Amino acid sequence: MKPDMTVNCAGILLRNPVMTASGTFGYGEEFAGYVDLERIGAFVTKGLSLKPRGGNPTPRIVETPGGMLNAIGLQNVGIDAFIEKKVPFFRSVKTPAIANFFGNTVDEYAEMARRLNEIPEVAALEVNISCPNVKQGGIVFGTDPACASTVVTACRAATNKPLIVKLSPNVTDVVVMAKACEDAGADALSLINTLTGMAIDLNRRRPVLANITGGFSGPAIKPIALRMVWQVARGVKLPVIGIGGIMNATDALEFILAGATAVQVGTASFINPGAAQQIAAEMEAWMEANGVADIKSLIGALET
Amino acid sequence: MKPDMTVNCAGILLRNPVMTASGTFGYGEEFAGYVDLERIGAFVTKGLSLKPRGGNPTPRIVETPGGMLNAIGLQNVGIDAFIEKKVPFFRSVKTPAIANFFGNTVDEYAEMARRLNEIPEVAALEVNISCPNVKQGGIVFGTDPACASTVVTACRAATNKPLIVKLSPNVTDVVVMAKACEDAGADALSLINTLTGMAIDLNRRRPVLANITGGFSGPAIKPIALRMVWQVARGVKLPVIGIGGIMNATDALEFILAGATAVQVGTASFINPGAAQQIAAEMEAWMEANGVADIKSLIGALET
Amino acid sequence: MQFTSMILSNAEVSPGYWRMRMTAPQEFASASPGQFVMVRVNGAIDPLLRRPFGIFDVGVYTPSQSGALSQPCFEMLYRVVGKGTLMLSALHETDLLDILGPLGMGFDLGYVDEEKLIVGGGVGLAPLYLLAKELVKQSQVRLFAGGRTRDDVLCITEFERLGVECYTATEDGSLGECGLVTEALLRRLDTLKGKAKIYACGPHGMLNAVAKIAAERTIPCQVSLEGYMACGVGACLGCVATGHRHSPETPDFRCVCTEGPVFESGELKWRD
Amino acid sequence: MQFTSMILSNAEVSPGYWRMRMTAPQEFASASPGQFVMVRVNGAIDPLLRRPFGIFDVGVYTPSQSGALSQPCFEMLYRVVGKGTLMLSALHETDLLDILGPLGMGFDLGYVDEEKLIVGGGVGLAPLYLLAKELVKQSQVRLFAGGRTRDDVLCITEFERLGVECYTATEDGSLGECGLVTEALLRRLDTLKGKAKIYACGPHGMLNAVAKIAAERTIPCQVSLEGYMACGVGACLGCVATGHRHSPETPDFRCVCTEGPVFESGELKWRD
Ligand SMILES: Cc1cc2nc3c(=O)[nH]c(=O)nc-3n(C[C@H](O)[C@H](O)[C@H](O)COP(=O)(O)OP(=O)(O)OC[C@H]3O[C@@H](n4cnc5c(N)ncnc54)[C@H](O)[C@@H]3O)c2cc1C
Ligand SMILES: Cc1cc2nc3c(=O)[nH]c(=O)nc-3n(C[C@H](O)[C@H](O)[C@H](O)COP(=O)(O)OP(=O)(O)OC[C@H]3O[C@@H](n4cnc5c(N)ncnc54)[C@H](O)[C@@H]3O)c2cc1C
Ligand SMILES: Cc1cc2nc3c(=O)[nH]c(=O)nc-3n(C[C@H](O)[C@H](O)[C@H](O)COP(=O)(O)O)c2cc1C
Ligand SMILES: Cc1cc2nc3c(=O)[nH]c(=O)nc-3n(C[C@H](O)[C@H](O)[C@H](O)COP(=O)(O)O)c2cc1C
Ligand code: FES
Ligand code: FES
Repeated sequence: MKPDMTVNCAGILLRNPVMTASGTFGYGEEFAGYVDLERIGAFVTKGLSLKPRGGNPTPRIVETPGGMLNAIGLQNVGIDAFIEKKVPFFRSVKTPAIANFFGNTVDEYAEMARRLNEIPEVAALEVNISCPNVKQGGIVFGTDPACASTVVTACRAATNKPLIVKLSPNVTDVVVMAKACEDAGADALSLINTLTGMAIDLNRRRPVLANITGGFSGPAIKPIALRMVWQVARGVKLPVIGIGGIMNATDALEFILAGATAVQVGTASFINPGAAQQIAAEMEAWMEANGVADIKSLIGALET
Repeated sequence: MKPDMTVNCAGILLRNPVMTASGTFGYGEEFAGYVDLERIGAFVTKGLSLKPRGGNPTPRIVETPGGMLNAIGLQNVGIDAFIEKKVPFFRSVKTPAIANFFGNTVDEYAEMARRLNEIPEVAALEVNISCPNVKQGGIVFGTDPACASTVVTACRAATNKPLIVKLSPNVTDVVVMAKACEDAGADALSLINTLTGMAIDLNRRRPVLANITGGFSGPAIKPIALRMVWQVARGVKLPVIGIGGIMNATDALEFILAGATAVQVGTASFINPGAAQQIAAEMEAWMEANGVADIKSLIGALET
Repeated sequence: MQFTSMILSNAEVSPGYWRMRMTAPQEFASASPGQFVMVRVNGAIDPLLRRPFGIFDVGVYTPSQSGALSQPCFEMLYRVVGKGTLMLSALHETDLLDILGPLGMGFDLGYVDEEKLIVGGGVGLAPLYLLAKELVKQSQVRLFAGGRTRDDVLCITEFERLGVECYTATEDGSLGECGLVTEALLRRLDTLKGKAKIYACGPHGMLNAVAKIAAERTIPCQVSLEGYMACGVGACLGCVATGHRHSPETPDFRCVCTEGPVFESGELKWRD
Repeated sequence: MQFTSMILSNAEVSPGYWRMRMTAPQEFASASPGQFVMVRVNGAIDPLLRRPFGIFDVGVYTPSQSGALSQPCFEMLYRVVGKGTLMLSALHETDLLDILGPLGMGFDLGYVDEEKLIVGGGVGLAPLYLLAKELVKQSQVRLFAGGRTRDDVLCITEFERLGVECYTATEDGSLGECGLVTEALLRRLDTLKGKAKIYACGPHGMLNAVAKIAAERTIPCQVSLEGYMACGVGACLGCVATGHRHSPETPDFRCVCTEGPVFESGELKWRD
């Protein structure tokens, strides 16, 4: 008998717990030919904003030992073009599309939540709070519990779709942030977003990235991600979506043992465009081989 | 002409800026035969405490993608055995020995600083503030500016040797911590200590480390370390010692461009026991090849 | 398309430059000049990302065992510059590689009556051989190949064998003219009677010069760009180049991996 | 000692078990049985840490070119269990490896009049061959080799060639006795007249059983342990084993890489 791979993540029904991570899977269409979307749990769009954003100058990416830095600068088509050009594709797949979004102010966040709430093809919202709060001198919303709470409260009021809050790992205590978001009305938490890193070109004596610092992702960050997911899953009641360096089914299952209800695959899709689908298939195979009938029995099943 | 490799780091005169990092080089003697101590700038001892410490149960280490986790548990011989059995060796080498230490309470920290201050063979003190404050419910000294300030103030009062404070990277804003330590009387700052990470053994459904979480080091963490060193070097006036994933001369020089006056080589010595010496030699060769006469001209020379 | 490719040969053709021949699936036979592949150097995470390379040539491989079916094969011409290319150069016949491709938009072959002027610098020649192979079927083709030294001017014999007239220049004068190959290009353009189209691939300085020459004389010109790539399929937005309308206020970024790597030179922003 | 070693041969000797022969510097000739090496699998960071392996044998390599000098060589017997050993198994003759060793404290050869009883489980036989080679020079030696299946009982012929009497047992009965090889050990001990010394290397369960047998009969016993190692030179304190006096309150940790990997079984803490 095939194992039961379905999970219910904050009201989003997933055929299996493997999603793609925001910013690493375009708007879903880019990987046609590599991933059969109907074999993964859900896909998450590139982070969306009210106005289209051009993003940062180049170089925008650099490889580091076991990982990469990116400073794309949240380039995206903006909500209007999203609705017009990207959403129609969502109708053709029977897989939940999750819209990732951000704003420069609390009002922009709320307005985005309102706009996305009106799109029937969007199954859930994932709010990226790792953006600088322009009104408060650039402090990143996601590194201050009060700021995060304000953003999440505003988004909560603006949508009745499942609201996932994506947490930043660049904090002293991720559980404090998680609780603030839980109290503010989040339905689920996803983590981790990228860590802040830097690379230097010795010969040019300059940072490699035009933006100087960038977001650090890939297998290198997995130990930090796993630790934070484990902490948050124990610290809050909300379902947790584990993200960070997941390259294969073993990695994904480790996150689930640590307490994640679902996982997102990011950088791995760059190296292996079929990664998400393969991971889902290999998880199922592992469960069959190990006599695990239901993936839900593994959530948080770590023995400590 | 040979390049000038000497630096003065908070009053410690170094023949070159390459030190070994605490916990990765024993008490200096372990690498005899692999490293000629008179070809590196300084060496830092394993973290010392008042009483000997046995450390954690095993497994204590695990490899992760591009890095490793350790949960040694600060096993060390204690200050008395240190003085009796380890310090005599220091007399045989003309290289500054830096004593790394920690305590469970502010008093223990101060007492350690006092004891170490009396040892003529110890050139400088490096205080590891990444330890839980047993009196304050386990909050890590190094993640709270007020706690860190208290510890550093107490150590400062107890020693007139150069006092290096080793910063934890597990914080939202490392510059806030750096400033707190600067204000409390540190002579130099070293960073980064290990990040907190976790690894899971899927088949046993248990954490790999007996201690559950461990300290994450190695090339994987370099982008985070480099970013933090750059931030701190711009944010404080104290000399900074760069640590984190340094595997070769290029890495070391990148940290110096980012603002470090010296560097420490940690995990690399496990993979290549001669790493520190080789890095110093290759830095010199790079400088010769690139016509850089004085290493000091590279400190903070990053163009942004 | 993602496929496993078997290495058929891998040899150093000039100091630091290697040519690798490898198998490909049937669909690869229709790869067009200017497209590229993303190569996974090995199954480990060091190096982590795939490496992009142009398609130097596409051919047919017939295994020596009797009865074995023929299948497409292709070649890459690559320069060892860092860890990924160094590891590639250590691979042997029969080793396997994980390949993504053909990717991107290749060259526009233009009109039959245009003289085709191909400009390549160093390993920039890589995607131009397959282009020349197509172009000689219909038009006159001249190649302007430059490099720092003789060692950086590659595969000229192969181009000559196609019937391409070749001009070479090196910065140190060790082969052909001493100086930049754009000089020879300019001379050819000065004597040119009919219509022409330029294709270029090479270091940014050379592309910049060629784009300027083309713009001044309003000659159609296509350039093939490089860019730091993570995905190769338009998802990461890491590889973008700046379009001609670009300014910090009105960003105009073009995706090198899906809209390029070949662009009309007039579409891009160049330094003056 | 750190040195670059050239692989002389690398072959699968039983499904999943490989034997690698490689060159070593002069000083390596004095490696003693039970010592180990730390192998850097490749120059990349995946895998990051060195991998520890016992020294299976030490010999002399004479290159076939005339005039070439002889030099020491050594062998490892290893089992492919993860990524590092998988990569090792893919290496070829003439490939180079960065080695640290010989490391640690080897076996104590004991007294001439003791009968030597060697107990090995699976790849635990690796450090025991060189030991047997030394022991047969002075004492009677018996080997008790166990494994899950026939495939896990290795190199018995080599031991027999030394004149060692071999007893084998497999859990599935596919070779020798069906069951655990400690049964044969017990039978031998029951009939034994004179003095004996036991040496053991293998899975923890086997060592535990052997240590218990030795303790009950007060027979001197040395065991060779494994432990997760980062440095191999006593600096990281990652590899420790718990000594017999160990308790959470009074920790008694022994450094496997410098105080071991061979320990008197009575010095260690065992499960009951
Ligand atoms: C579309 C395209 C086609 C190319 N075709 C060829 C070709 O046919 N032959 C050839 O020799 N080279 C070609 N290059 C350049 C080639 O991709 C790089 O030289 C190679 O990736 C270097 O990898 P490395 O690991 O040896 O170097 P490293 O410097 O170690 O690489 C580090 C990182 O930088 C990236 N990188 C380094 N140099 C370049 C570069 N010039 N362009 C893009 N990314 C780079 C790498 O991909 C990697 O992510 C092409 C690049 C692009 C974008
Ligand atoms: C002193 C000593 C001598 C050894 N001698 C031999 C030998 O002669 N032949 C042989 O086949 N094996 C031997 N081993 C075990 C061998 O080191 C491991 O099987 C090997 O490191 C596995 O590496 P991997 O990358 O294939 O596995 P992975 O599981 O991918 O390794 C991951 C990490 O775990 C460590 N590790 C995994 N298994 C072990 C283990 N059993 N013991 C210690 N560390 C481990 C690795 O070193 C690495 O750091 C010895 C171990 C020690 C400590
Ligand atoms: C190129 C790139 C772009 C990204 N863009 C976004 C984004 O727009 N919004 C967001 O919330 N996260 C973004 N991320 C973060 C990822 O969704 C994910 O949290 C992170 O990469 C860690 O997962 P990984 O290690 O599997 O890549 C981006 C990551 C990368 C590598
Ligand atoms: C096994 C091990 C033990 C360590 N012990 C200490 C210690 O006792 N005190 C301390 O301040 N840092 C300790 N560290 C941290 C290192 O000194 C260094 O800050 C960290 O490893 C990052 O550098 P790296 O990436 O070069 O290893 C230890 C690190 C390792 C890997
Ligand atoms: S390489 Fe990812 S978008 Fe071009
Ligand atoms: S492996 Fe480092 S102390 Fe033993």
